[in-house]
Amino acid sequence: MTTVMARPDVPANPVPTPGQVDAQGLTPDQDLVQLIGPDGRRTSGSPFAALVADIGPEELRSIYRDLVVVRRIDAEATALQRQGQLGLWAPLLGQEAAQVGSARALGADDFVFASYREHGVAYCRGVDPTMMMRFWRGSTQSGWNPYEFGMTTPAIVVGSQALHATGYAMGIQHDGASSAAVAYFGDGATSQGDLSEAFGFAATFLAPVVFFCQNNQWAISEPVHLQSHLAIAKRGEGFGIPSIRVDGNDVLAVCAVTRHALARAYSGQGPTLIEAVTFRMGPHTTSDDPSRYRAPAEEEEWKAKDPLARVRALLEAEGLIDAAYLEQVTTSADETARSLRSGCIGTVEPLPMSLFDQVYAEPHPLIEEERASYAAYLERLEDQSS
Amino acid sequence: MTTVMARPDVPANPVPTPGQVDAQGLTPDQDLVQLIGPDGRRTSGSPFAALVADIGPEELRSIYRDLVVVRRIDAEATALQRQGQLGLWAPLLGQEAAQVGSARALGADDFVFASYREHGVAYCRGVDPTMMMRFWRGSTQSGWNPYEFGMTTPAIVVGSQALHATGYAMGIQHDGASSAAVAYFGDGATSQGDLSEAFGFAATFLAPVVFFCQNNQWAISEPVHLQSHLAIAKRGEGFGIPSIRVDGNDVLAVCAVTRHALARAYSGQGPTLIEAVTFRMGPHTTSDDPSRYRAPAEEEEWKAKDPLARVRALLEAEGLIDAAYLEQVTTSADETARSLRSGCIGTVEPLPMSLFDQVYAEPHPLIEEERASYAAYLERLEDQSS
Amino acid sequence: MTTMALGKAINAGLRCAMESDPKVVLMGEDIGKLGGVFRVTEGLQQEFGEQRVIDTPLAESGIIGTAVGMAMRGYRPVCEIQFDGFAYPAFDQIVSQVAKLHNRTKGDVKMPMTIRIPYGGGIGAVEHHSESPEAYFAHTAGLRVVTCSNAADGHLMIRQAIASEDPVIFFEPKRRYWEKGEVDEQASLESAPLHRARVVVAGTDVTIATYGPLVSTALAAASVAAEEGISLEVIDLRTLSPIDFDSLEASVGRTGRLVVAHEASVFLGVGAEIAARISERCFFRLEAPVLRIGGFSVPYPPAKLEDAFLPDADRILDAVDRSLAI
Amino acid sequence: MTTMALGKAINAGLRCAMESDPKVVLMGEDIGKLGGVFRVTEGLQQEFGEQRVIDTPLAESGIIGTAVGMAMRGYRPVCEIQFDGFAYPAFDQIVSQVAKLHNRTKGDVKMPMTIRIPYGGGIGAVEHHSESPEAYFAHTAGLRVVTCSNAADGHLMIRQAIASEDPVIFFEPKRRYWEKGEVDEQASLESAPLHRARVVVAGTDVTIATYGPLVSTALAAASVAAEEGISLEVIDLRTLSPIDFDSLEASVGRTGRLVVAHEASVFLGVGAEIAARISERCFFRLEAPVLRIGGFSVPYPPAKLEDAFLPDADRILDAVDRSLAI
Ligand SMILES: Cc1ncc(C[n+]2csc(CCOP(=O)(O)OP(=O)(O)O)c2C)c(N)n1
Ligand SMILES: Cc1ncc(C[n+]2csc(CCOP(=O)(O)OP(=O)(O)O)c2C)c(N)n1
Ligand SMILES: [Mg+2]
Ligand SMILES: [Mg+2]
Repeated sequence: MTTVMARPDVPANPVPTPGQVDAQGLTPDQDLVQLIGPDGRRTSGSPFAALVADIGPEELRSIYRDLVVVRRIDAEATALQRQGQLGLWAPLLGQEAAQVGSARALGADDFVFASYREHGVAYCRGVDPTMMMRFWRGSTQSGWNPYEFGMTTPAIVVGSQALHATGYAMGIQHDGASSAAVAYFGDGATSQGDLSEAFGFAATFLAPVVFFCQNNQWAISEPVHLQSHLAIAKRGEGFGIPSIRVDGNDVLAVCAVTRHALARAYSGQGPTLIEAVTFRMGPHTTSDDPSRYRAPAEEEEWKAKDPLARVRALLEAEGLIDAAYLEQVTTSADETARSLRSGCIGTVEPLPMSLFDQVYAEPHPLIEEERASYAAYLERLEDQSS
Repeated sequence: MTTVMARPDVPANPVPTPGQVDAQGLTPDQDLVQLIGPDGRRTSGSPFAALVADIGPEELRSIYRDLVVVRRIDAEATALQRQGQLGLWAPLLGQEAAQVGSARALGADDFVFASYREHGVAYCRGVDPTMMMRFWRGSTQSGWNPYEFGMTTPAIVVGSQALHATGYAMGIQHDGASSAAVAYFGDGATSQGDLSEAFGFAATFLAPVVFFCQNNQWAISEPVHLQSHLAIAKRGEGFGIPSIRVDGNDVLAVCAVTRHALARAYSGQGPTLIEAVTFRMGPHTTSDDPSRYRAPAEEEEWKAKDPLARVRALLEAEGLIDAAYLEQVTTSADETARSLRSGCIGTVEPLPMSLFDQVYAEPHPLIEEERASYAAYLERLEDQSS
Repeated sequence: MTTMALGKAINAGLRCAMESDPKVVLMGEDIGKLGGVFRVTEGLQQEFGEQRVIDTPLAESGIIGTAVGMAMRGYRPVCEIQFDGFAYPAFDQIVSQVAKLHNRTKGDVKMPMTIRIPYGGGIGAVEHHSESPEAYFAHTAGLRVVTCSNAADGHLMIRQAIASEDPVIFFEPKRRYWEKGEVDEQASLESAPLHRARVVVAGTDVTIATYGPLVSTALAAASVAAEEGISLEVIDLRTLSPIDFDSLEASVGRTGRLVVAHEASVFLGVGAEIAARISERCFFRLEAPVLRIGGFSVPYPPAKLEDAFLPDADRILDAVDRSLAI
Repeated sequence: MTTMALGKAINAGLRCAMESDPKVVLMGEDIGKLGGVFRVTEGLQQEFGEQRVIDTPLAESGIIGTAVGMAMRGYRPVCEIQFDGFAYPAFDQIVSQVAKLHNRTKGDVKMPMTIRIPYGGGIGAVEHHSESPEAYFAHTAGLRVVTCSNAADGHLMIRQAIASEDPVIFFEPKRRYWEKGEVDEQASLESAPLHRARVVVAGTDVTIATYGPLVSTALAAASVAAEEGISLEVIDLRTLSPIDFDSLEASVGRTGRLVVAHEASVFLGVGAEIAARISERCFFRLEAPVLRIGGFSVPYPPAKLEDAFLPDADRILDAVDRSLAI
């Protein structure tokens, strides 16, 4: 029987390590697709610029309005949570451009598989903000009919929805349709096995799915480098999925790369991974306290990259802003906030007996038995107290 | 509320797809590390050649002997299965070089986390082939003490062992030791979420682990392209894990790249992924019938690349072979086969009451209760039949 | 009526379901060219193409997770988990997604998915190939769990499972795949309800409730008992979630005695729920406590020990004796 | 004796275990700087360093799978699963590896791992944050499953779990994290066995067996019942695998009546095993059938419905009345 050999001296690294290679390449401003400069000027050098060349003054103004409205929804929901009207809220503050930019690229027959933070995407899909509140209030596990808006309700198990998106995309493919599924997820989610399995299935079947990662730098208290030393975008490449890294705070760049990814999907070229580099400016949820784990300096740094300020600078640079427009925007935001607040407070809460509804689509004797015995119990209880 | 925008025309692909790039780069003979040419000549051009420069005539002859012995163990076990002595066997036929080449690079304090096909690795770790038979005979779920040989017993759940290897490597790191864990797995395993999670943990913690994938082209009936359109080696790069593709039928090349990977691990540089390109020349297991899913031509093609023939050609080319040596080799193989056969047939089978042994390390009342009631039952049964 | 082995009957049932509904797609490992390691999907890819019989990458969570998406798109996926022990990597998708999506969305999203799992021991397999995980799934609200024990049920129940608007975990007793029986391929989906137990042999002394692989075993025990003048009533439960307690109660009403047998560990196995509920429902009618036999609270043993581990006719008869002794 | 909230007590117990054994390492998501979302590991990374309190990537299978490797290397990992519903992605590693490795290797490989899982409802959380998955694990041979209900047990039992040579699933009733109690930080590991139930209140009419979050609820019910002249004996099971049937049997021997309560679905919940076994063991002593109350066979509901879903003192008392009415 052979025993192991002695260890020889090993000469210097004959193969490059991707970590070394990439560490150089990935300083943020180098490979990020960016279409609005920090000065608010649209850049034209990028090959992606052509993809949003059709976005003119009116659409830019409507985009800015959406960004403001979405931020307002977020602020109002945070306030409602503080007032006890919601059980929890996961703020999107800072991620408005990543969400609005990508969502506006989608077609009506595309289907969004969201995580729990995509209020901006939901808004663009036409979901009434009041519907969004229901889930966070604790009145329902959903909030709207996914088929009505082409978007799922919140997925709480991190990463689970990426497989659903991939399977839905396989269905699109089997139907011979020309639409796409879009999976939204965070930087933390990329560590989950389900994400990698989704990448694998999507690559193998060339499924028309767009993997849209909002790298907001944090997974609760864990900085992104705990999930990956490399840019998240690199992750897709090992699966054969073309990947794009985009400035997630640049609404036009996000829209452009999403259009690109969708076009690939529509035309049978398969999946694309987009990493939108952005920042969660608020807490993970209203239960979280970021001061326990991150420095104010980091928050300050990202404040300077505010996604709304960027578009506002663009609008100003292009002379598209005036008092009337700004008032319109403010009115829109105010109205949305007012309506979601009253909608939320006026929620009709589910009745106890609804516990047994829609557990199954078809009759189930155990449910019926439990429903009956619970009803009988409630009656006994009532009898006793009366 | 905004509705979705119309779909713009999309210009030609502005970003390259990794699939396209790699499809060019990865014709087998181009990027494979290879140190023994098909003519049996050692090549010296590769930067990896230096890593096995110390392997001289004696060691080459002993390597060849191992390859032959290992193949013989495999053949004998297959025969034992046909004769009903084993319940099942997973032949390694064709993968001898990948296993012996890598295993001989390991140090005594390295720890192997194997799948179920690494009989060649086990042999090199000093496991008596009779011990290997016990598992496949159905006499035990293990076969040997992992700590005695620095190698786990078969892991059946595909991919599960990669995380164990990574965790063990994290332990090595915490101990400040200079050794490595080595995870062996197949091409099919790379699709499992656990594999990707292992890549993620290993990369994040720079754990001293070597991921050794034997890409034998098949996962039962599924060809490797169902798991990945790209070379498996690419998979690691997206996680920041340097990856090497090696001719898995070239025992020296395999040894060299494994030494390289180990050296990286020992010196704190973290994980490496090795893809050893090889071929499962036999069935998946003795229960399998490859003629149902693959063409004889493919098997013929790989027969020409037989890993044993390659070393034999080398030995011949270097004049290291003579009748006495060949007889020695044959004797070694014969003796091993004889001993494993008699060891296997002579296995002392476990007694029914051993069902309750070592379920827990500490006393457990339910086990004791079941043990007692089963013993009482067996007694009643005996009483009845007597 | 055709005589068929159970495995072939499920194959024929799958073919039937695929012919009658183009939305039915099969997904799994090695189910295409190979026809599955047990050949249950044999010939189906050839017949229906690679779009409808999909060999997937080797990842169970991926299989179930993408099937969820396919179902959302209007398909009716039938997933094969190659062996019982490999259902666990998909456990999260099954219990948190498959089981909950319909309820989560108040019925907006249907989950008409079937998950086929060859289960149980007795084939001399290596580790993780002989598990009986049915209790995990039966305890999970939102799933339906059934298991066939014979060819006729294999054919009928797989079609019913696929036709169900709810997710069904379909357990196939792998060691019975080769047992033959009469199959009525024309049997309508309504010919016997999916969630009804069946009295296989009527009897008067003790009721034996079992399912899947142990039904044959119980029948053997009943024959032996009959020779000794003991009349056993054998009930094939067929459905584990819901469990058909009415049929059980009716039988225990007749016999006053119940023995439950399964391969899964007795501790918190399906027999626990049956014993609990029948002890409650038949509190004044039971003449002896409900007895349970089954797997021990140990991991499934290596092949050489499985005869000792698996409940056989002797162990059933021993329990019958103990029941009658009270 | 110190007064401490349950969460703090577990924190102190962890500290104790880490001080006394350098091989104890904590692993999990957000357990370092943040101290865990419930702050149960607060301050420990600062005290013991990043090598011993490891913030892992966001992957539960990865956490448990790497902990298996750490354990094989001689460490004693204590893994935190952030919420009950996130144990499922790690289910395969837990049931097929953690539970089986010791048996697979005939004791060569020990698996002294603790998996901490905050569980149960009552905190108004979103989906997947209020699950009671204990039956899945208790049904799995090779695991030990325990749950504390008060600060003293939190401190003692977490130390015992970590000291155990076997893997222990340690369920922490999250809604009781803030409930205070007296803790003897010097209590020796032998002061009370890990796998022993405790009679919290002695009584004569009906035994209430429960665990974790519902122990407080049962105590409240006992007080109300006492006012009505009904004497309840409340048993805190503490251990779910094994279950301390001897203590239960002794109690039922005294009262003749048993009600089991838990938050998990009644169907195949831990109560099923208790009802089955006590019905068998106390067949001639039970004056009424064992009654079970608990979660319904529905997914855990949204927060606004959890008061309706969760068993409360009224539901316990209703079961007591039903039991006494027989
Ligand atoms: C499987 C699973 N594990 C843990 C959690 C708890 N959890 C909720 S969100 C979160 C962090 C997610 O981070 P990321 O993916 O970056 O998304 P972000 O919250 O930043 O948008 C964690 C750990 C969960 N929901 N699901
Ligand atoms: C989780 C899991 N799923 C399925 C199986 C069944 N199975 C055993 S081996 C195998 C193929 C593995 O292929 P690969 O990883 O390439 O290894 P190879 O057998 O070729 O060495 C499959 C599907 C398993 N053992 N574990
Ligand atoms: Mg994040
Ligand atoms: Mg393979």
